[in-house]
Amino acid sequence: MSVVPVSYYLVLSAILFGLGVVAFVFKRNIITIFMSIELMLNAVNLAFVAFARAHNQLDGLVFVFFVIVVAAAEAAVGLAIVIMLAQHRQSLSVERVNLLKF
Amino acid sequence: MEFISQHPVLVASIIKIAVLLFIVMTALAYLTWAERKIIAHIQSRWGPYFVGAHGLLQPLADGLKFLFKEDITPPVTDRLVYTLAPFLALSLALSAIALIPFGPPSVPFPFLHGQQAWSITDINIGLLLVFAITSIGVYGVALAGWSSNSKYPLMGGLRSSAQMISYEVSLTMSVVGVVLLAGTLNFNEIINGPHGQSGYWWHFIPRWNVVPQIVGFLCYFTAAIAETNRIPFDLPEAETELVAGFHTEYSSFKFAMFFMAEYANMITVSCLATILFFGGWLSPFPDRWAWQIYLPGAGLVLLGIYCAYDTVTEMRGIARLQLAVVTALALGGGLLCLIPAVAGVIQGPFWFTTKILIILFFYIWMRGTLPRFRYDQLMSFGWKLLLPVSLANLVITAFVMIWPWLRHG
Amino acid sequence: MSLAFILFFLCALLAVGGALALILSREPIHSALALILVMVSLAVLYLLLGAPFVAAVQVIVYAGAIMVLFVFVIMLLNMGAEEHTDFSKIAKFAGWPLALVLMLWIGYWLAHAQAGAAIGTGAAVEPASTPGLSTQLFRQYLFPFEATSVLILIALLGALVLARKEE
Amino acid sequence: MPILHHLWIILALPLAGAAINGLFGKRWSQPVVNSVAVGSVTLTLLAVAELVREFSLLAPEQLPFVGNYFTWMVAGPFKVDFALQVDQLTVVMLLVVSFVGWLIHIYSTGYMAHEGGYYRFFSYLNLFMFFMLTLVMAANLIVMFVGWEGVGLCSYLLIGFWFLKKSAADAGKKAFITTRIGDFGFTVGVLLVFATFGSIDFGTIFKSVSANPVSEAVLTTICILLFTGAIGKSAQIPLYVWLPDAMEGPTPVSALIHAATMVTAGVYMVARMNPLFSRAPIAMLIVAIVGAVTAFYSATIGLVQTDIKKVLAYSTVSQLGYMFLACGVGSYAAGIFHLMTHAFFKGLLFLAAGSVIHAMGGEQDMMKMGGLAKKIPITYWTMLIATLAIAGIPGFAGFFSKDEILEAAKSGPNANLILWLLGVAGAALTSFYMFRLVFLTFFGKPRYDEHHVHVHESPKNMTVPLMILALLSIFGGWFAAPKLIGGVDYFEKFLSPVFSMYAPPMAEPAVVIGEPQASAGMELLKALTGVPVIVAVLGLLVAWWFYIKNPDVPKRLARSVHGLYTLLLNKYYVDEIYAALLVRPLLWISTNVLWHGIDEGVIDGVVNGSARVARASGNQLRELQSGNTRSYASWMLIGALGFTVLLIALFTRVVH
Repeated sequence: MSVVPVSYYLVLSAILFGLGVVAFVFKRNIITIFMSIELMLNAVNLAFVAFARAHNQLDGLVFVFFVIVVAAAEAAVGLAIVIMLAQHRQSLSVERVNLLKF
Repeated sequence: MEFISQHPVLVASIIKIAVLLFIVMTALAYLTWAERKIIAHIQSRWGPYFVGAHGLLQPLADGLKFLFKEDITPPVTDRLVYTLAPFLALSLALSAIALIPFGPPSVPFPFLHGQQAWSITDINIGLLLVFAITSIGVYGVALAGWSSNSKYPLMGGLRSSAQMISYEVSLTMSVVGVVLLAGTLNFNEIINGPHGQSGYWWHFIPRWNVVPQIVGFLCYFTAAIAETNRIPFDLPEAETELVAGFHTEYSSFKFAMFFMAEYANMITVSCLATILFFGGWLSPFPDRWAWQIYLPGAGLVLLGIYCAYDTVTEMRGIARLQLAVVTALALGGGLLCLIPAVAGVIQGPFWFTTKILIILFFYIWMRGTLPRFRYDQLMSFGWKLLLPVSLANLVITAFVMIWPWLRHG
Repeated sequence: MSLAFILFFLCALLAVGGALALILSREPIHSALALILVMVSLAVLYLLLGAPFVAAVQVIVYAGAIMVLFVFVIMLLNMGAEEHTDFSKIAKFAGWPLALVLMLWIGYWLAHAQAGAAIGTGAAVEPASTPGLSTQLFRQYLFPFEATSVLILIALLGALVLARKEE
Repeated sequence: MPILHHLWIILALPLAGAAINGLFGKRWSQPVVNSVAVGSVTLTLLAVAELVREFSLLAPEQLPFVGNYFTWMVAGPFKVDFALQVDQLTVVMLLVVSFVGWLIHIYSTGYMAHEGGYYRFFSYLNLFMFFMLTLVMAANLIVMFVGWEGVGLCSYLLIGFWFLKKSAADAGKKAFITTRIGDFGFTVGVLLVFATFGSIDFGTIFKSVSANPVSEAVLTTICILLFTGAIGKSAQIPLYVWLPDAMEGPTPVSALIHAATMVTAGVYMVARMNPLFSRAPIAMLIVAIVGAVTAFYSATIGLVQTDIKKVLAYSTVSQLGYMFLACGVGSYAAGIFHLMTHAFFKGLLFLAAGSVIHAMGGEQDMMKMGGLAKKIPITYWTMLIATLAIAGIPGFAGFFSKDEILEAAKSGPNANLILWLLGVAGAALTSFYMFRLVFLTFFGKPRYDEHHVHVHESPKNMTVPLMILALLSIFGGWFAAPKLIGGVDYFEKFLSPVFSMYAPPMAEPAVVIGEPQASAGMELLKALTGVPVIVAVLGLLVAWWFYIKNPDVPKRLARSVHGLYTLLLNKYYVDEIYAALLVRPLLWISTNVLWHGIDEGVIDGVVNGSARVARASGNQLRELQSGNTRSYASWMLIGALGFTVLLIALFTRVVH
């Protein structure tokens, strides 16, 4: 059975990444924004795996692990921050969190 | 026809899935029956009795009842998620079972060469995949709790998701010890591989992983109970505090799905326990005891004889007829299994099922015996006792394994 | 049209659909579900790419742990649907086109780079062996591995400090 | 444990003492501080003794014994090892430094007993020991330079020990800066050495210089530069001005650093670099001239000083001049010999002076003393011995060494009668002003108010060192005694390997003078041999005549030659000249140009300007800070886009 060319995967990962960016720009809910970051990371992972397959090397896969770990750390801290935020101002909209301005 | 010959994997898998699904569903149904019976006897009651002989038709009745009840969906719920949740729960619970090998891979699939009879797939990271699936299982509960949009379910959902995440960690950790011993993630190899569990110590103690990994097993079993939200860790549906926990709002068949999912999970973890710690489909007896291949048949025949006796002495009317059918089935099956060829094929699944049944019995026994934890106790137990112990077990195992290498290079 | 292609396109469709759903749904939990969908389909794609271990890890860690955390937090806060404010003009007007440009750009170039380095049509996809992977991870990448472990530890502490109640 | 293979211990001990006292001494009582400081130095002394024992067992071909500990720095070909070496010269210096240092430590425990910052003082003192020992044991110029600068630092710290007193602080600064001038020359010299020989390691340098001759011009330059350093460190003309002021420091410091050890570092260095100097006759001549002139010149200043320590200071300068004279005329051994004896008697003189000051309750002006002989006999006798020694009265240490120097100047390898004359004159003056000091201090009527000042003999821990040093001032020179009766000079013999190993091949006398004149010259010279002794005695007598017999002569004399008197009294106005020529212009430049011009104008201007720019731009840019995360996200997106474009642009160039 024939194999899907790697470029397909790469294009897919690009599309996902772009969608992640879109989400990152357009979502107002902090948690969703986090999710969009995760989406981007996933897209990158896909690219990693695809390249690993393409070059028949395992390094790509190893990097996927690292990305996942980083994502986990980011999620842990980020969500803790989100909780603090929600406790202090009863909203999750990033546009309502704009103290940090001129 | 030629499509079949083209895609043997596909066809064989589909057939096996269908069969397995049927069997598991039935098993689930009768597991509920067994539970009610056993609990009843523990509490010196009769349990289900009137629907069919010994209440044997009770599960069927329940199923029908669930089907025909009105399916209430509270207006304030999040429709999509509300409907999605039970499907998620059940489908995941069932699909985990699909990875379990019920018998030795050596047994071929009839008239489709190159296919195994007793396992749907034989992938080399089966264990990991099972964990993957069970880890998603949380969503069923959590989403159900959230989407019901009412406080008890939310509480239950929160609790159970927290509990599941917490105990999943120690569940995985407790198993890693076995993986270290086996050096693989493939079920069949864990059972029967080069570092598998075949063979005996002193020619009579089977080389099961329980012996070296007893701590791991205890951790695993405890975590598994918590993972399946069973007593004594069944806080998500603690009636006294949360009505029925995450599935308070559910009714009719959606509720049934949760119910089945829970039992399916029980079966899954029991299967895992069997494979990882009790030598899976291996027989506990030394191979030199040739007669052991007749045990399944003999067992069934004995069951049949008992049923026959019961039929003539106890039963009246329709029930006698039903039990007679059971008797006929048991005797017939038993005699069939006494044919050596069949017996040889049937060995693996027989032992596997037996072990699973024993473990399940323990489950139910516990439910009949133990009280329920308090929530904070649960959490602190999981994080402060179970996890460290399983980690320690893991570390010790690792050290023991590399000890020779440490000693001389 | 072989099974592999069917599977690929199916999963790709699911992934993209999930991503879109993530963007379009206003209910955070729906977004979360959509993201889970994306992740699972990506996991299948990993299997297809002959990286079963990564697939499993993807499901276990991402879908099974991180996203559970998200769902958990969403449930915990239960803040309801997000409100549609448009304070940021630039995001409103410049966002879509830029994102699209970026998407196309990267996609084009990744594919192009593939064309440049002619690879990716190796015959049978033999799965990457788990032992090989672990050897790579614990030999060649030992230090990064340790570094990440420290990172995760620090993140853990940070989360604890942040989320604990002021007494 | 063969200490020969652990030379670093000798350095580690005083350093440890310094560290301990410096870090913890503040809270400790004086006895503890004493035990640490004196203990460490005592151990050092013992270590040195052991070292000498082992050294005596070494075979000649093993010398100099080099211990290489670690590579300190490497920059291309420039490689510096932390290496220490031991040869005869080092041994002598080690003995002198450690022994005199030890005595002075003990002395200080008495002298400083009533001072504040006790622990600080001893920490500095130990530190000084460390650096001095580093200096003398160094096996290459850089390590030597470390010791060199280190002792400079300690001298600065100790001169300014009473840093609350402005004069002390200024004196410290003066010493530091003045020596810096010399050190600059020294540094350049070191660099030139490296440029020339490709190494700063003594052994390598000497071998290569003796193996393949270098152009004399280069050698001369090197030597002169190095000698500049010596001038600064050993207070020779024209950089001697710091030493008299350095007397602001506590007297033990003056004794140890500014008489016995540090100031002799220059002499040691010249002697150490003898293979280079010996090949640079012009440099040698300069050294000799500077030495001789300094010897005479500062002796003249010493004539009229009334501050007891100032007198000693100028005599120190002059004695150092003698040592350089010795080196200059190629008799390094004599120089080192005088260095050693000088360390004894000058150290003793200072300590005794300290004891006098102590007795007088801090009074330093000799005009306010007198008649102390009875009251403080030990101090008196020891000081008298030291004076006899420095005056070169036969039988005392100073006699032998100074005599050798003058002998060498008169009839050495490159003798020079003018220098010899200067030396002799200096000797006469020396004996005069030293006895003047003694007479003014210990004889005649008390010129101080008996009711306020109750003179008292110093405690044991001060007098015992005095006595020990007194003995050394007598017998310390007797190594050379046999020479007088045609025997060998053991000291010279001991040191000879150092100075002969790489010595240039002896050129036969440049001009062979006709026999008769030669013989006549020889006769004359022989006749002149006794002259130093005579003039010394003369000086003694004149002093006696002036200050005992009829004390009003000096005043009349001063009045009659008033101009000269004031000139001498004001030290030839050298300080004022320096101030006018160097200090004020420098001050003006640094104030108006560097400070107001460059610092305030340029640098502050740049800083403030950048700050202003930042603020202005910030005022404009902060509009971007909408505080809206999505806007930031969009900006990030734009940036990312830009970067991808950039990256891919580069990347494709790589691929295709």
